[in-house]
Amino acid sequence: MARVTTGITSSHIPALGAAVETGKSQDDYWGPVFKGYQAIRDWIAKPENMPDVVVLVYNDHASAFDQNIIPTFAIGCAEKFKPADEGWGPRPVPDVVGHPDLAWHIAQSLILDDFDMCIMNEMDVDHGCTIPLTMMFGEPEQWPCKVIPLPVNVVTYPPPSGARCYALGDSIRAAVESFPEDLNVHVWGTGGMSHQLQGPRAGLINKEFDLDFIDQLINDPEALSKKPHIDYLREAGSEGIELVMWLIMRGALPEKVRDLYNFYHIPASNTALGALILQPEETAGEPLEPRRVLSGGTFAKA
Amino acid sequence: MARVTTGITSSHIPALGAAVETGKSQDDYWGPVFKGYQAIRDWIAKPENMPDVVVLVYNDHASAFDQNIIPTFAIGCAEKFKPADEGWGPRPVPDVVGHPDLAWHIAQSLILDDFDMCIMNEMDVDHGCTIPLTMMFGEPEQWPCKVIPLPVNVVTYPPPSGARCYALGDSIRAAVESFPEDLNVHVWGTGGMSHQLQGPRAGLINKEFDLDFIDQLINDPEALSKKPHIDYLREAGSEGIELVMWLIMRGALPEKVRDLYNFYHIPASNTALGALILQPEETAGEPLEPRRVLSGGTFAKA
Amino acid sequence: MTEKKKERINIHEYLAEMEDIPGTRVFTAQRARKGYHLNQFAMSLMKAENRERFLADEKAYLDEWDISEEAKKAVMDRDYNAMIDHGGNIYYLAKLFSTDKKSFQFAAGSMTGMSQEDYAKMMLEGGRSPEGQRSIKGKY
Amino acid sequence: MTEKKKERINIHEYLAEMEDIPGTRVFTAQRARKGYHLNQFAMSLMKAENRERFLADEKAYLDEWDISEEAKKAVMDRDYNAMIDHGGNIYYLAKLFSTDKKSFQFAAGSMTGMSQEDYAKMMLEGGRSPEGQRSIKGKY
Ligand SMILES: [Fe+3]
Ligand SMILES: [Fe+3]
Repeated sequence: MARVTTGITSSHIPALGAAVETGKSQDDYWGPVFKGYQAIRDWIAKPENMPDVVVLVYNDHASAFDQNIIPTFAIGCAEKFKPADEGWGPRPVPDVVGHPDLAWHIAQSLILDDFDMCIMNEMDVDHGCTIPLTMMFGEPEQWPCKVIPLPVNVVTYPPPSGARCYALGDSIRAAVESFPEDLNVHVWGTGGMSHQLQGPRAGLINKEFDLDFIDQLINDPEALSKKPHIDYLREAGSEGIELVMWLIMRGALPEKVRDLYNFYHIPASNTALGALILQPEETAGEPLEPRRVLSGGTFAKA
Repeated sequence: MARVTTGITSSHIPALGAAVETGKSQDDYWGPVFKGYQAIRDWIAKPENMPDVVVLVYNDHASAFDQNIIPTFAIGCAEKFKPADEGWGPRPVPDVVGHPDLAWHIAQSLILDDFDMCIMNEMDVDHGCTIPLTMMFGEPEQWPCKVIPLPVNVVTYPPPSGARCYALGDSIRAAVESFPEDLNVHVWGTGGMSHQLQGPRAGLINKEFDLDFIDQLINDPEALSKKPHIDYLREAGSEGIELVMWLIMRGALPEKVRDLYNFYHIPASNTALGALILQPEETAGEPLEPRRVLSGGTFAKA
Repeated sequence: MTEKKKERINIHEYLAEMEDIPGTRVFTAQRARKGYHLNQFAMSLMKAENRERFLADEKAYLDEWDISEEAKKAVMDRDYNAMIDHGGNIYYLAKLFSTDKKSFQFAAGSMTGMSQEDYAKMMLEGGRSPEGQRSIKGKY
Repeated sequence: MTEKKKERINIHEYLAEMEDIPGTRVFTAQRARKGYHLNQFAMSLMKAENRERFLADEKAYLDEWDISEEAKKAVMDRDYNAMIDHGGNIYYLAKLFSTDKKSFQFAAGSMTGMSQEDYAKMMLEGGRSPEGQRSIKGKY
């Protein structure tokens, strides 16, 4: 039977991809970010950690969906997904290869669980989906695992509530566990952390909020899931609302988890960045060494 | 404030439109059907009954949505919606004019109520949406009211559960009631009753099931909403599953309703047909005379 | 506020039951996937120019689609049962019989093994009874 | 099984709160509707041929869209605050600054009234503090 063995969070900002493609990933600015991710890359490259399939939760940034069609929760059931052209040509990365058997199984299961999914059989994927793959796997000819893209609307208001996202994660876990094939499945929650990309308030970063969020995500997700949208907006910036997607990942794990790795960095372009590896406590592996890394911003002074 | 004053159910089969357009609506075959609807047409034409807006619940029959995108619940927020070309050219009927203010208000409210809506700002509407308008309003130059199309997936399995549909109706009612403008809003549930359009079992009609369904819909919708999909399929034919959409209409009305009119006819082409007018008991008008009409099939012999 | 699901439908039992109805193919994921290209072909007939091209040379038009030769034959034969066996869904295939200017009653009737007259007569008399047509296993 | 909702968020309060954040336009229905054509214009720049046509003659390209003259001017001035005031959303408008080969940091910085250097420096030092930036009414 398939299992959700791991939850991962990752930033998905386009500047990370640009840093890789322009050979800047080791410069003064980007070096600490890629150093922070290197630990995850080494961890995930081990055969026992490499997922067979990733359920990749992200938001479409007005790429697959325009203003004519705005699904709250969509799920990609196609054989493959092409990188979208977001205005500078498609990202030079491999097609994302799906897992239609598992994806349809999850889609059907979620609808039976009263989630009103939008099933997608043709869809381009934007930086929200492909950047986390680049950060985990570098620049391979083909991505080393199958991916089920799960776009969430966090652009046009209202996005789904935190509680709805958390419950969706729980139903994803149950769906994975009722799939007969023996698969190592990851659920990745991407985007966030605090950032604002618009208006005079652009550039907002809230370190305290972010670190509390990470702590609560690990230790008390149920309470965290009740946080209203306005709190995200006030505290974490208008685009910080992407963090509700992390609750989908967290909902797919049991109440007790172990954080194998906990990386937080300020800034990556306009945003704070958080990258976690979480596993169910009962089946958790060894924490990485170091287990926690904080870098950039005011941490640099410490 | 806006109010859901009335729930209506109606068949939406294309043959009804064809009968109108080819002048056959008074022949031996179609006469009893149009006679049964005439009572509703007379009723709705009265200024006190004419809706300002209809939330028209129907299923898209592979017209606006193909296999590439299958939303469970969508809601049309556009200014207008064009009749789809379903293979014989678009139906010669007026464009369906929306009510974007109320539609967006409902869409936002439903998402806050944890329904995972797909918001549509461009969408063609097929016979599922336009046939009920023809049956209620005949062949006017313009439809006499605004329409918010609400397509539900009942084609690709699984469709939403009856309970999910019933709860959606309740949230539509609450959304309407929080809209400040003074509007007479109808919710129409369309499609059904028993029918099967495929395979050696095509032509199935289950009069007992249908009449029980109508009775339970009026008197005990909560229990009815728990009926599993398989019961619809076994008892009411593979396309009888459309009846879950009637529960959305019913959910938008309070527990106690009065049936002003109750029309059941066998057959309309391949299907049994049911057309009801329901109103909240507290604000219900007078029943029509006759209040109940059963015609066609084995009723004819009686 | 949404809470985690407390009771769940067993999806394997749910899907197994769908296969237990006589003379019926429920449009599950399995069928939707099998019939993807066939159904998308049918959808293409929503455009008048495609209908014209199709009617002018059915085989040539079908050859533009990733559809098995058997399924193409089913289309050209207007064998709706066979199309459904290849994953077709009646609402998609409706674009095909509409292109032929045929009705839902014609298409439905054509799948029953009855003549159109007998099918129409059965419908007028109240339709096919569900008796014995509800469950393959249960025979009721 | 889904039950009827027991507690509801008051949507009017919900939306009113969204307007209480300094220097921020939350992309509510009101803004989405106002900016529909502007955002769809931006989406059109996802095609290389449209980008070329746009860059070759911005005004002519914009004139193909149902956008107010003011909003067109905001586009031609690359005034992102003004575009957002006209209902633009930053993820849609990203297609415009990407067409210009500019980054999210450039676009975000351009809206703050700071120089790009000062903005970059602020970000490096830990970003803009939320202090006093959370609520217009509450001033906290
Ligand atoms: Fe993002
Ligand atoms: Fe229908």
